[in-house]
Amino acid sequence: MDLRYSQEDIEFRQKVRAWFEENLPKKKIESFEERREWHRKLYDAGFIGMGWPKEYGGQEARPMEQAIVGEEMARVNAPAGVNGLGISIVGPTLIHHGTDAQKDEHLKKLLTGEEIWCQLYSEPNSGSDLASLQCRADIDGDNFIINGQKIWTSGAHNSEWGLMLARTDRRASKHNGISCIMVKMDDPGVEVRPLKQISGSSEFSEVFFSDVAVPADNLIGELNTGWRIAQTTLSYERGGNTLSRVSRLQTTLDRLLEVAGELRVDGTRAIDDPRIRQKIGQIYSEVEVLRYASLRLLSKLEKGERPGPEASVSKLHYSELDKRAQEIIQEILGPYGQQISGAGEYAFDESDVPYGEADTWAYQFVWSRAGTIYAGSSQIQKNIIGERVLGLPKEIRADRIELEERRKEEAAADD
Amino acid sequence: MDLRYSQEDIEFRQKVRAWFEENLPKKKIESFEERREWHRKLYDAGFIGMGWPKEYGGQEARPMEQAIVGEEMARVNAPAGVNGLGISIVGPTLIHHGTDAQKDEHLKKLLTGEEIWCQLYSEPNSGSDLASLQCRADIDGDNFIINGQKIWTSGAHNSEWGLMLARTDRRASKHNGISCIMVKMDDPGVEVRPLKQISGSSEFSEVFFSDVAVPADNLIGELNTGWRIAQTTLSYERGGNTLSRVSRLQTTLDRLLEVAGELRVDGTRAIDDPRIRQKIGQIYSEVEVLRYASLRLLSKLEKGERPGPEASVSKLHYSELDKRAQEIIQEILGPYGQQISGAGEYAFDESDVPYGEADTWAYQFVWSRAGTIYAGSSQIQKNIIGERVLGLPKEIRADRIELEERRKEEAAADD
Amino acid sequence: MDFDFTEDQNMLRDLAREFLTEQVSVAHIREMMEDETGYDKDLYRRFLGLGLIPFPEEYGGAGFGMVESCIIMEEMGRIPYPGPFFGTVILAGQAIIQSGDENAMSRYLPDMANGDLVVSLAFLEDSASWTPATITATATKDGNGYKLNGTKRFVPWGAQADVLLVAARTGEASGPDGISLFAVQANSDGVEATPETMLDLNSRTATVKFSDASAELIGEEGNAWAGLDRAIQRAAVAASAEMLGAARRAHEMSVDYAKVRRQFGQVIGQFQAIKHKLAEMLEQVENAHSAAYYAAWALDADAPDATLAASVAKSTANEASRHVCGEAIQVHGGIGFTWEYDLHFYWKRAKHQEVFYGDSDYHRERVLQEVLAGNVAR
Amino acid sequence: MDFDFTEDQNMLRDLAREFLTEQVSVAHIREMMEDETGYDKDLYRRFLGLGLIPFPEEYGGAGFGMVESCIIMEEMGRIPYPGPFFGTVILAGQAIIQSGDENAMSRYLPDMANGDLVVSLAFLEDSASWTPATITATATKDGNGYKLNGTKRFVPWGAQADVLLVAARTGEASGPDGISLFAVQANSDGVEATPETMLDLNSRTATVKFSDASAELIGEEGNAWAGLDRAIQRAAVAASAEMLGAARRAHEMSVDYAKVRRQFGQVIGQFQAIKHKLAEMLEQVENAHSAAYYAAWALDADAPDATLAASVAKSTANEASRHVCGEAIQVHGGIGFTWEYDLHFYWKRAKHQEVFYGDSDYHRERVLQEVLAGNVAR
Repeated sequence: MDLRYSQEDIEFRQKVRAWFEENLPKKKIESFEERREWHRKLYDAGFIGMGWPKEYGGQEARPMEQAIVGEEMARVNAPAGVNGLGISIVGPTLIHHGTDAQKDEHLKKLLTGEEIWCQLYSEPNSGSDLASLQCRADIDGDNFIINGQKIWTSGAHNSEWGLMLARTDRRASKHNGISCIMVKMDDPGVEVRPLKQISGSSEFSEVFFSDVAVPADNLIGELNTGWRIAQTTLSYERGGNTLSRVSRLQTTLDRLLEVAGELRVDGTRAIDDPRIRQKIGQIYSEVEVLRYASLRLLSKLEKGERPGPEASVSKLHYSELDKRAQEIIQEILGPYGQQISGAGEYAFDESDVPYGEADTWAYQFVWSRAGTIYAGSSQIQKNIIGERVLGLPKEIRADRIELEERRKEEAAADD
Repeated sequence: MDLRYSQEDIEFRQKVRAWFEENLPKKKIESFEERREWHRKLYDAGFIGMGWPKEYGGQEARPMEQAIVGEEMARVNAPAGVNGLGISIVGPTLIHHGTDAQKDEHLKKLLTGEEIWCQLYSEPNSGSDLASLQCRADIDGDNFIINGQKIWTSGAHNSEWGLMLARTDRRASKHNGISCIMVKMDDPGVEVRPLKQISGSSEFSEVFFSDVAVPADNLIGELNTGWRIAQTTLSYERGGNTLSRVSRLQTTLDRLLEVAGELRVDGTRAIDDPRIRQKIGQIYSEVEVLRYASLRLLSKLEKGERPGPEASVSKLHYSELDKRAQEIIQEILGPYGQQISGAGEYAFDESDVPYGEADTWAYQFVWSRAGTIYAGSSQIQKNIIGERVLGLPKEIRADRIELEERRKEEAAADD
Repeated sequence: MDFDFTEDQNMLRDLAREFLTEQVSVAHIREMMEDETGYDKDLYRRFLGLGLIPFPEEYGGAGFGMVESCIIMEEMGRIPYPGPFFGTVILAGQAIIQSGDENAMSRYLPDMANGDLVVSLAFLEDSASWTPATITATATKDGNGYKLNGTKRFVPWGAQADVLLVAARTGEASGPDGISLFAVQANSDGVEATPETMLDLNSRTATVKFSDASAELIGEEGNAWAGLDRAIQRAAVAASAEMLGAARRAHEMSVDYAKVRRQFGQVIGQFQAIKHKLAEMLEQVENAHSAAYYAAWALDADAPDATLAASVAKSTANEASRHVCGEAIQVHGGIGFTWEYDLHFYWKRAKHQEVFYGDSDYHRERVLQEVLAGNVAR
Repeated sequence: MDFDFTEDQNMLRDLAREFLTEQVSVAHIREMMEDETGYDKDLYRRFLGLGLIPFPEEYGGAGFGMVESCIIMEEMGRIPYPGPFFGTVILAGQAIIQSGDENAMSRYLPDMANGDLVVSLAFLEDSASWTPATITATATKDGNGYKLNGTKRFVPWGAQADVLLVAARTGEASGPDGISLFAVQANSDGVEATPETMLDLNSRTATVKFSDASAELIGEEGNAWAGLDRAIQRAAVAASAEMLGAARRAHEMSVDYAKVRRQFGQVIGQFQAIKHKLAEMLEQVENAHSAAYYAAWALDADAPDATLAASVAKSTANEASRHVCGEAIQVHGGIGFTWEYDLHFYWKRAKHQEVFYGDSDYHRERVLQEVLAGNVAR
């Protein structure tokens, strides 16, 4: 047990920190094209696709190096690059399951941000139960004809391509009739409608497909193996988010401490009120524990261990923690926490990170509600922990009973 | 909406209060026989079986009168009578389902405490799932022969009789082969083993039955209808506990306030610490809400409304509240809260209720863990609320699937 | 002992619910989010036209008490209604009524009751707290009237109000003594209102700056605190009822959704994770109901534990609505996080009211003070 | 960056676990509950005989640091061990080591390491708090030694100890200055120990009254606070590990039970209500692990955030073990509430350690102090 950073890591961090000091944009990024330029700069510095194999343009960087870059970016509130899903999910899928032609065509562009990708998985009636998806891709000569709707598509309006899961065999059981297909987002019949969130912003879209013709060559892997491909997607980003999450929460807490030092309640500074001290002490402790847990995870990753279902513990931990922390921050700030404009000296967006991305207390608060829903709700994570980590038997569920009955019927028919 | 007590209720309360001032035992009750004497005194005063029909020795008292007696008893920490289960459950069962002979034989004795009863329902493998009970009563001539084990039997060692649910048809579905039988606790083959709780005390027992012969006349109602009898048991005690629960918690809080006013932490009284003030303010608020909710329930009962599944909301509320409250009390008292002996001036048992029943903070704390388990665990209450109050469909459960399959098989066999 | 509503109270609820559900459509609520004024004056007048005004009858009201106020506010929370009813009729109305100043009552209340006058109470300052020490705005005698100076924050509908009631000091520098209540015409010189955008876009507030603004005294000079405190207490209880309405509606939507939304071949309400959540939410909603209406009754009956009950009600409603509305989003999953789905209305309204008229910390402290002072029901 | 244990540390854990599971039977634990002394001296000596002593090597120890201490205490929490290991070796051991007094170390530590001497730290007084102001016992110079007066509460194994280390004032009336540490022979005149019965019958404590008892100074007069504070901090972290062990064991028992206990035709672990509880409990156990061992490492490495980490560890372990052990009872249902079933051992041990060496309020306050002082890792 030795929780010091290695000399190599310390030097790497210094290098990264120096780069950001020099290169951090001096003004706010406004357009998507400006952000693409910034991405290209990050790519040239070696901070994009860090975990990718070298032969496809990556760095084969260690998890700790990825974590350090993430942490340093969060520390200075650096703008994010583009094509996050493309690099974390689409690229690795192509590397593992794509043809040589698919790889040659897309991988480099994907990494440099020339080609932006989105992920077309979720549907209105397939939330936690993704495998029940209904969007169809019917084979018609050399094409798939796609019909249906996708939802919660992040960055759809900026994307050139989408990685889709679609049903290609409607008679097969729900997991066995799904294929993984690349779709061009400007094809006729594709319509993107931004979806407004309760924050008032539109990070996601609905995407509608009406008789969209896609070349059969756009199939990734074998027909009807899409579910397996999606489930086994191997990310090369190991640990990249672990410390940046902590770092973002720490930035929030730093600002909270400043505000609590300025805000005077009936002549006393908020920070001198024992009740408020307890609340801040509690959040601070929880964030420290998240940091320790992240270091523990990184330490495993550095040894090449792959956290499988244990990742659910981590997801549950940080998403629920964020929700608790933001509730407590709101308690401390009172009406100032809910102000979207005009909060003056107590605002979050007047923090000492002037060139990064603006934010408000209210926006952070609203978004803390999303973390326990997206990317596997807390309920789903608890199921995974219960079944795959603790070894509890699966719950009895309608779809499992149906499956069982169908199997019995098939067996009976075979007799 | 008028939350004042009626003039009638106020006068009744004065009468009750005066009676207890005069009659409260001057020294601690030590033996069971002393408690039986005290019970008889309560009975003579009209405070026992208050809700029972007059023809069986009751008062047909209003719910509010029952609640007031309960509250006044809790207020002065008066010792309880005997035969609680006999009066609340066994008596009403006999009144509704018993033969004239059974009623004549038992009802009066049961009320006066001459005949103590216990309830032989739960088994080691039938907790929340009571209907899965396995204790057998086989018909043999004019007798039932009883074999099996019961658990969580309250007061078994002091009981003359027990009301048992036993399986009389092992081929019937689990709800349809159960009968309700009266068992004499000193019959040969009945063995009572006290069960020690984590409080160190023994409020419950295990009871073992080996070839216990019970006259067939001891059957209550029809053969194999025991489950229905147990489910529809009608209590005449309406609201008797509602205010006494609140009153007990208020007594605890009164003492907590006293202790917090005496205990000096680093020169400051605990009651002056804003953090402790928040904690006490929170518990106090929660207990007040329980009081309001109890008055609301009583108001319904007074109009003759029968709270059905809504009683589950009430059970969930007070049992979970008690758990929360006791945890917070422990936080405030620190090590003093865990002292079983020698807590000196901060002890609970030195409260200003000298003739009532002694208690410790630790004992209260331990017992607060039982409320969410016994008499329908919080999980069961939430199921009941979800299904019977909110109308959500029943969950898919192994026993329901089995039942379904058996029905199908039977239907197939009938063809 | 009767915890049920009277027939008149039930009729009042039906009337309010019928009007609000029929007249305040979801489209209207969304429109008002973007609207500069933030509410529809005609609609507001028409609601007032129903006559459901908790003012004394001699001033154009229906003689309603707090129980009736809570019924109306609960119904408004179920919509939730965008407009200055709470700010004008409950908050400012109570500030005037509790001042005991009959001149002020006859001058303002009738016009507030018919909708001619939107009035608000400018109380909070920078410290955003509800204790006397908060008040640092000052008023100095000037001829027959006063000149008022100071900055008030988070004034409900402060940019839309015609008249602002302002708590300011005419005497000592802190503490309850020396606080007076004034009426200031919003369009007079030296009054500058800057709207604040809040999380709940339908709950409008403003920062109002007073620079030598002409002010008219309400009640006695230096003796306004007790009345203000009573008014804020009543606002807290009415806000509790509004939060109760929001929470109950969010819970109902969640139960309905759990009965139809299918995942893994069954409706999600069959999963214990969802079913048990919905059961816990019901318990909290029912507790908020018991607490809000007990407090309303206690205030109306001038019960010894009225102040205690008011604080119990607000802290209970704060915690219950926060939990219930938050869990409602979780039960809904992704759809609950969309702007198009109405659930966030309730969550945001409840969150808004949570921090006004005393947050939970404030009210827990006050509960303890009342208990230690012996102001309890027993 | 390596958060795993070294091979040596794993061997140490195996050794401790093997001894404790084989030698400390459930029957023994139950027997000790009724025993007057409360522990088996021979068993205690044999455990010490394994050589797993976190003292410097020159004083009979294995040179272990806090990480090793935590491994041992976690294993003890899994039993949970009834005896004075924590009180003597961790608490009193650290009090002596952190005093920096080498005479005292060579005089006491070797005998503590071989079990000849049971020593405890008498720190708490009536106010039962862990700040300097707590200390009001006084010591006055008397020839070569001191005379000690005062009453100490909740002294771990205070009625069984041979030597009591006592924090007392030789100077100022409050604050950290003027506090000195003394050694008092328990059998000397003027020392009177009265056992206290606690919720955890296997965690013995006593009230110890000193009336002109002869005392020997350890370290410098008036300068003991810093060392005492370091010792209590280390005790807090070791207690966190013990609570972690208790919580993890309670969780394991609950998972095992949920796999076999059948209700309604299925094992209860198939119900989401139980499954999700067990998942949440795991998260909390893992967090307590991360926090306890991070803090142990930080103390060993003298990291700038060591004090912060110690307080994070204790408050995290407090909340985690309270929740996990409590929920374990709920998962078990009725059987979990019986004396015969072992689950309550863990619940009570965790509850016992929760209030000592700082409760969660104390440590949250301390976290904030450290953060404001800039003593953080970044």
